Amino acid sequence: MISQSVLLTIVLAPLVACLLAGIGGKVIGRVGAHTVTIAGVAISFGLSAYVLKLLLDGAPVVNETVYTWLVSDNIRMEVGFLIDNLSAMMMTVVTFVSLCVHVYTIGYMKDDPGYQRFFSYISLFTFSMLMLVMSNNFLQLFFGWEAVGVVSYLLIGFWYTRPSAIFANLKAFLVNRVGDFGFVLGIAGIAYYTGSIDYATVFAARDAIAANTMEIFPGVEWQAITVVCICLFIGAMGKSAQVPLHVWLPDSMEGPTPISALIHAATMVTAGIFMVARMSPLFEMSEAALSTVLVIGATTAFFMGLLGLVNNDIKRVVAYSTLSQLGYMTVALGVSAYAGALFHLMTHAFFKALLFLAAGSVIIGMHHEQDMRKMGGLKKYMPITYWTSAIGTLALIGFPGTSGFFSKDALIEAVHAAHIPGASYAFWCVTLGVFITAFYSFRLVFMTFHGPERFREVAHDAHSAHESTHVKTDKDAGHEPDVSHGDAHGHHAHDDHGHATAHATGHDDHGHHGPVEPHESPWVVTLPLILLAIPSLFIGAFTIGPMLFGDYFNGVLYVEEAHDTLGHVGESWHGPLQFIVHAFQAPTIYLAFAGWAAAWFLYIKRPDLPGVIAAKFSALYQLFAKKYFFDEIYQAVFARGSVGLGSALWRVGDVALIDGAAVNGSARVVGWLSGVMRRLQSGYLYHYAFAMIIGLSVLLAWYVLR
Amino acid sequence: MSTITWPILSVLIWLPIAGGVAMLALGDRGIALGRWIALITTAVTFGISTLLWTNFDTTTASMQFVEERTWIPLFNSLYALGVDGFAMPLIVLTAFITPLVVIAGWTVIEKKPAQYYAAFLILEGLMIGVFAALDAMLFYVLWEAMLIPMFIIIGIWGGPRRVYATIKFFLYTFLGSVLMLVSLIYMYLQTCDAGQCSYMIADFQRLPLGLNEQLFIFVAFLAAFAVKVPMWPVHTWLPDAHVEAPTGGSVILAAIMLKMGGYGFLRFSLPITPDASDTLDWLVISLSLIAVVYIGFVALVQQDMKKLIAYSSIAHMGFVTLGSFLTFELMRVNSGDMTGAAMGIDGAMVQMISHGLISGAMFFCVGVLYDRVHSREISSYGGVVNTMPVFAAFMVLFAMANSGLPATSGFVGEFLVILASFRADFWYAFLAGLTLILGAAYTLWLVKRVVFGPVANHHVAELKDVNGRELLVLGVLAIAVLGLGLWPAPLLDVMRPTVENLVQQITVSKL
Amino acid sequence: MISLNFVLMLGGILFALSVAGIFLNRKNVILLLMCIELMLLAVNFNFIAFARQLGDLGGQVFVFFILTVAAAESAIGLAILVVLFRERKSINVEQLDTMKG
Amino acid sequence: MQEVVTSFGMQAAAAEIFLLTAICVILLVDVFLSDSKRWITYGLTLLTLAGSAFVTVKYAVDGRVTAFDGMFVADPMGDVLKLFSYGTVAVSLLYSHDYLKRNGLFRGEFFILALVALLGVMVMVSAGSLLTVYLGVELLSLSLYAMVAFDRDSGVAAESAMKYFVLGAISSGALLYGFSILYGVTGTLQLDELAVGVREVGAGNLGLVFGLAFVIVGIAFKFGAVPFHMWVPDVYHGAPTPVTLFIGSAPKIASFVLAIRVLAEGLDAMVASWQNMLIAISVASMIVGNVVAIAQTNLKRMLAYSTISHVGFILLGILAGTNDGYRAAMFYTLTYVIMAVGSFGMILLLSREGFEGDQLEDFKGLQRKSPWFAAMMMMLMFSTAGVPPFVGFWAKIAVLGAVVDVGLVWLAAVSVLLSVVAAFYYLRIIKLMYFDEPSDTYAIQADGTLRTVLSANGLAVLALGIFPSVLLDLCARVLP
Repeated sequence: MISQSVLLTIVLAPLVACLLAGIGGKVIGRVGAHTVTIAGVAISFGLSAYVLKLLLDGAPVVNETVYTWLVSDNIRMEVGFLIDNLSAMMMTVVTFVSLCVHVYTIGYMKDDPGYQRFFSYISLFTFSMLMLVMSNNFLQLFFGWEAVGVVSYLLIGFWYTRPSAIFANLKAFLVNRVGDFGFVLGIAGIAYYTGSIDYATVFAARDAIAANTMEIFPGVEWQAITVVCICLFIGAMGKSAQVPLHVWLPDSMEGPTPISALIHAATMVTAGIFMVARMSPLFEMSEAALSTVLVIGATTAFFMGLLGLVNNDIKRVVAYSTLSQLGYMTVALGVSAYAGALFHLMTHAFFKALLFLAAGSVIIGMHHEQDMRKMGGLKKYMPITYWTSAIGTLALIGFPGTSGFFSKDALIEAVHAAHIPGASYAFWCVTLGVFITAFYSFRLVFMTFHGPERFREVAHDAHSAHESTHVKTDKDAGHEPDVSHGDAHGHHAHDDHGHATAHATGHDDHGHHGPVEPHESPWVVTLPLILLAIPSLFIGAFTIGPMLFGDYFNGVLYVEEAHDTLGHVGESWHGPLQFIVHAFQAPTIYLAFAGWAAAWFLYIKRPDLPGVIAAKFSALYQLFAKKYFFDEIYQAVFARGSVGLGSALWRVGDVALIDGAAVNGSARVVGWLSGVMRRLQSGYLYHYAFAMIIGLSVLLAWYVLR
Repeated sequence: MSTITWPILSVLIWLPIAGGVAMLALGDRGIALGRWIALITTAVTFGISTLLWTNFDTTTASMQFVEERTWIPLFNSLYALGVDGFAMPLIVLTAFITPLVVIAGWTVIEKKPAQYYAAFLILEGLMIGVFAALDAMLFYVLWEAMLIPMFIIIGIWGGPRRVYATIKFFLYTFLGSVLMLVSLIYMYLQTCDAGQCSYMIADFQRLPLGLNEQLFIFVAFLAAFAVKVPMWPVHTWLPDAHVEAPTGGSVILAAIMLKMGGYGFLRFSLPITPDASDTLDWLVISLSLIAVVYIGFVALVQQDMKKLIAYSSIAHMGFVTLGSFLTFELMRVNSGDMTGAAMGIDGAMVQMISHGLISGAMFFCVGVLYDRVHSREISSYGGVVNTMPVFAAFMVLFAMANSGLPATSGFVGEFLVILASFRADFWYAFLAGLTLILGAAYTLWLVKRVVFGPVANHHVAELKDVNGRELLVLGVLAIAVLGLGLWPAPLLDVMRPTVENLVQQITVSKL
Repeated sequence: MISLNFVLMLGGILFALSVAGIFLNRKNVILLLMCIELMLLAVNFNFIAFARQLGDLGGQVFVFFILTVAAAESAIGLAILVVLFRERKSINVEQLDTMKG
Repeated sequence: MQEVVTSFGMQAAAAEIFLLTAICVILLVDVFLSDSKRWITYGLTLLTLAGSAFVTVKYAVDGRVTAFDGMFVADPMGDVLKLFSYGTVAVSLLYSHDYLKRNGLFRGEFFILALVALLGVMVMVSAGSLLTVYLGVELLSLSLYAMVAFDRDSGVAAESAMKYFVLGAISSGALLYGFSILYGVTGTLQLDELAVGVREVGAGNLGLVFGLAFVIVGIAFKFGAVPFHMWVPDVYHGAPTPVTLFIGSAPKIASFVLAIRVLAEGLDAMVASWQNMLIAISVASMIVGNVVAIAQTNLKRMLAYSTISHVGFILLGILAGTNDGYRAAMFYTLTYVIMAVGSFGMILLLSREGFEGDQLEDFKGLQRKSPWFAAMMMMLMFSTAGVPPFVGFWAKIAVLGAVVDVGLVWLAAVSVLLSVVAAFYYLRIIKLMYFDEPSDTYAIQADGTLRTVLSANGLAVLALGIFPSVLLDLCARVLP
């Protein structure tokens, strides 16, 4: 039996910690700050694990209300918890990764003046994320949804003196708001058709939605369920950075690396996946919606992966791989393999967090250098980092046996088995995606850890380069949003809290003179890496059975018979080992190895080739380097467009027409009139008399001659 | 049932006015004492107003704490006060905001402080009276009288273009109201024909009126209330008034005066002329949606912080009018299923209260900066967070609230209205929902340019963080904003019977 | 035998004449005073005629009053004229235009 | 009944008789006074006013009583209006005292003329026949002509006096002409018999309508309504401020009562005709008055135009042709008189040696010099603009109610919209007083009486605004 007090503790512990560290930060100091926050998140991790255990031991699903938020028009809006296997799994993953990141941060942010603030933020994030996953209704879901968005906004802009950072966080928030816009409409639709925003009630009444059609454009009847689901999915697209709402994620790398790991890889960005899975009973009702999901996911998976090939910023490469992996999950959702999506979500959470933290460790070791062209041969300087990130990479490319292998392979199988519109396109995308993934992953590994130690010769201009960057940024801290400069820095945006501190503590002296000497990171950094490496390797093998083909998600996820792709895959399920063996009959695994080999050939054997190729296909290279020109187009259309529209409306509508013509105009007319009329008061007696006579004769004429 | 036997509403009205007169008598020489008089008076007023809430009977839609005295026998006009679920929260809001205004002006106002406080105290009394009046003539008298102190406040303590702004404000609102006066008189005479001459609003609501009469009356009311709200296209007085007004003035203007428009719609337009509202709701709704979208874009390009917030106020008030007038569309679309009507009105009311808190807070924030740098231009700031971290925290919080973040009060009203409008028409919800994007865009872009970034200039570099007084004001508001956002249920419960009664009333045709 | 209408017409004509005189004359203020007298005379004609017609004394009494008042009126008028002349050294109507607008 | 009335005759006119005697006495006394003793005349004048008030109250009637064969009528409305006239005359004399002394106008004739004018007002108030009406009109007008020209050293005064005189003569000519026609058609001068006569010959009678047009001209002129308003700005502007003040107060009551006696009592049967005529006139007055006032720079002149617009409003009440309407018009007249007296009093308050204080600029920054009187002026201005909670607002409500009641909603709408235009130029004065800096540093140098009375005047505007019933019920009682 799971008591509400336990659940409340899970949620509130991080919140309390956040408040302590945030408001009392000055008082409790740095040590105090990280102590309380780590304690807080540790408590919730422990309890989450405990809750998960209880559930596995057969404790009943919890679905209860904490308090009533409001009642309007007989629609009751509450704050409450729905604790089933899904939310329990999410809680555990979130709190675990969060815990690791907390520990890691101690080392990563040790010189930063915003130390307490940072811890307060990440605890706040943990709280919000928990609220999101534990919710039993759409309102609270939306609350968590927005709250994580705000925390991400605050954290991307953590180094608020950096124009690129505060630009990136505004961009991230606005793009997310576009998604939320759709999400709110979806919720409104659900409230309309079911008269409730409580999961249980809504799912029970989903036939009521399916029965309805709505006419959005005159003459076009649409299935209400499709409209609602697509609206909801738009929200997911924003949060989980699906094309075309993906543009904010790469820029979000402006934030400190722990954040990239926690929020922009492991947890927050997967909220969309989680939400769609939660809504599986609704999505199942509309094939159109599922196809949309599928196609968008596939596109993201493949085309965002491509961008990873040409990027040289270590964090951005990982970011693009995150995008592509999110695409994989979305594809799984599209083919109704919700369990597969969640399974991949979980494994991805571990190994992607691992990769990010490893990247962060490299960045520390390189004294805040992020450009992979200036790295190489780090293997012997930072072994732990090397091996852990190697594990992460293997998991990412789906090396047989690693967690990533199980999740991704099962997923691809499921796509293979799907028949809904767009399935074949999706299949090609995900399959080729495997090659891409392997290629850029190992490109990263090779460029960073193997090969010549390029950092020796470039140490100086590296720093001069990024000095100039900062001069530039200070210069054009523009008054209008300007993507171009936002990502201009993106390419050499140094994850450089040294600079945040430069004003304050004057630290950041090391690494500014002479060739840098890479060094392994302290234990607080490496410990989380190891902690994350373990699940990255093994968790897949243990959990795939129950999660994908077992009954773990029974009663949580709902799949129509027609769409039951996983079931189809499950027919050939005889345990992990057979699964591995079976995998060797599929092309995917060979594609993965091919990618690995290609990376090795191009970046170890013949390091001169990439440049040649880039020059040969320069057009294509430009397309990738500029990320399909999404930013430029959005910049031109939406940013400039709305500003232009705004000033047009203002100057023409308000200033010129309403104020100028109507308001002041009428005043002017009256003034002019009085100027004219006062001239009638000529001062001449005979005019006055004449006026009287006129008046008299008018009265007479009017009444006598009528 | 209310246990209060003494005339609490009269006290609420006359206590501040008496305080104001006392301050005038005291003059600037005794200002040290005077400030405390002002603070204590307003604080006590707030204290008393909370009694309204605690003793409020949430089971009935009828007027409570009613007082009636003969006032002008010849016009059968009574000094009649009373509150229902609409008036009471607004009165409490008024009494809550005014002490904060007093505190905010504590040391800032050097020029004629006594008259400054007096103006605000008298204004408070009049505003409470407007919400409490049950007699249309009394309502109108207070409604107009209110303009005088605000006219003085903007005119004396305002910015460089204060004269233009304040005269524009006065004439705009005056022009709006006079037609309402005529229609009030007209209805009075109708009651006489019906047998019992009366200016009581309740009698007006019972009055049987033909469609043409209703249309005439509705348009007259629309003129008065639309200017006050303000609705596009009669909104242009607001940015000027806000920009020129002193901080306190802007706060009162945004927090309470605008609400009177919305209150007027709920108290007069809808119940008195249901059929005209039914006929013309398309007008109000489209104007509201224009306000949300058009004004949203306009706010985006403002270079003056106060102007930007003023425009955002207009956009947010669009939700009030939208929510209030959804009922009829719902009746038409959902073939008599009235679900959503009450929700829309709920949303409108919550939006009013919450906007009162948030816009007030935003103006306080601008005031804090203005007192230090004496500029409202966004361009003269940047990187304020470096020198004023605490202030920055509040500013960001209120900015988030202003862009409708869940768990802040700003979300509740907009959410309810969007939910309700979806029932009426997908596109209403769509356009209204755009505020999620636009609101965030203009508010957070403001924050980006003012709060974040590197220190922009030496003014910003020399900034001192908020002092205890400002901290108190902002803190109290922050608590209110979060509290209402996290648990709006009590407010909704207070209003429910009144709202349901209103929906009841307006769905019954008078023809 | 002169009928009532003739007299009324005469009165009307006199009245019209006087009025015309007032706003046609742009030279001398004295003329204005004369026109005013003429106007009162026109009224007197009316009253007399009506009184005669109705055989009622009221009208004739009224005429006496009018005559008296007319005297007082012209007295005051002349007095003002004197003051005006003292100030302006002119009684030209066209120059009475310092106040206008 | 008949002999009761005749025996009562003297008493009905007691106040008038007392005033007349007093005037003669003062005239005599004044002759023997040296300029230094002139204050005696002043005192006597005030005493006379008090005395006549006493007499009026003592012989107050509670019903319509006629005397002198119906030539003279005493009724409650008359008594109230008379008392009010005493009051305003007294107040205006109190206001004027300083100014007159300063500008060498502190002479007996002034007070005599004022009293005679007052007598004229009273005669009009109690007029029971066209003849009495005419006598009242002339008594008032003639003394006003003289008062306007009273400052012998002022060219503008003489000029305005001449204009006033000529135009006034024309108007009384027209009035008389109208009277003669009415007399000819109905065969009576008695107002009550006139009413009967009109009914006999029928309201549509061409002759009657013809005469009515002339009568309307006369009345409109006395009011100063468009297009018979031309004298108002020049006279208000040119006359010495005390005279302007005087013209602005009691004579308005006279014009009101003139309209009531002749139109409402004598020609009530012809309401249809004169209603339409008055509608045209009142709309024109409101438009011209409000619009042209905006362009003025001289306060006296501006107030003149605002008077014209207010006349428009008073006419609204009268043209309603209902008892409510007359009551409203009476209420409006009385409140207007209070406000006008106050406003001109402010000018007198500002004026000093060689400084008229009648320019708008002279009010700049008054709030700095004297917050108290600035507040008084503000209340007066808001009241005149018809903004609650000041009495001017209730006056507007009353007339609007009357107009709407007879179904002229459009007229009400037009008038309120024009009152918005009016608000602008009143606000401008407040703007000058409160938002601008003073252009000079002279302190206000008025004596205690002026200050006290003016303060009382200002506060009355507020008090009556909050408790309008005091005055409203009075009007209701005398005009049931």
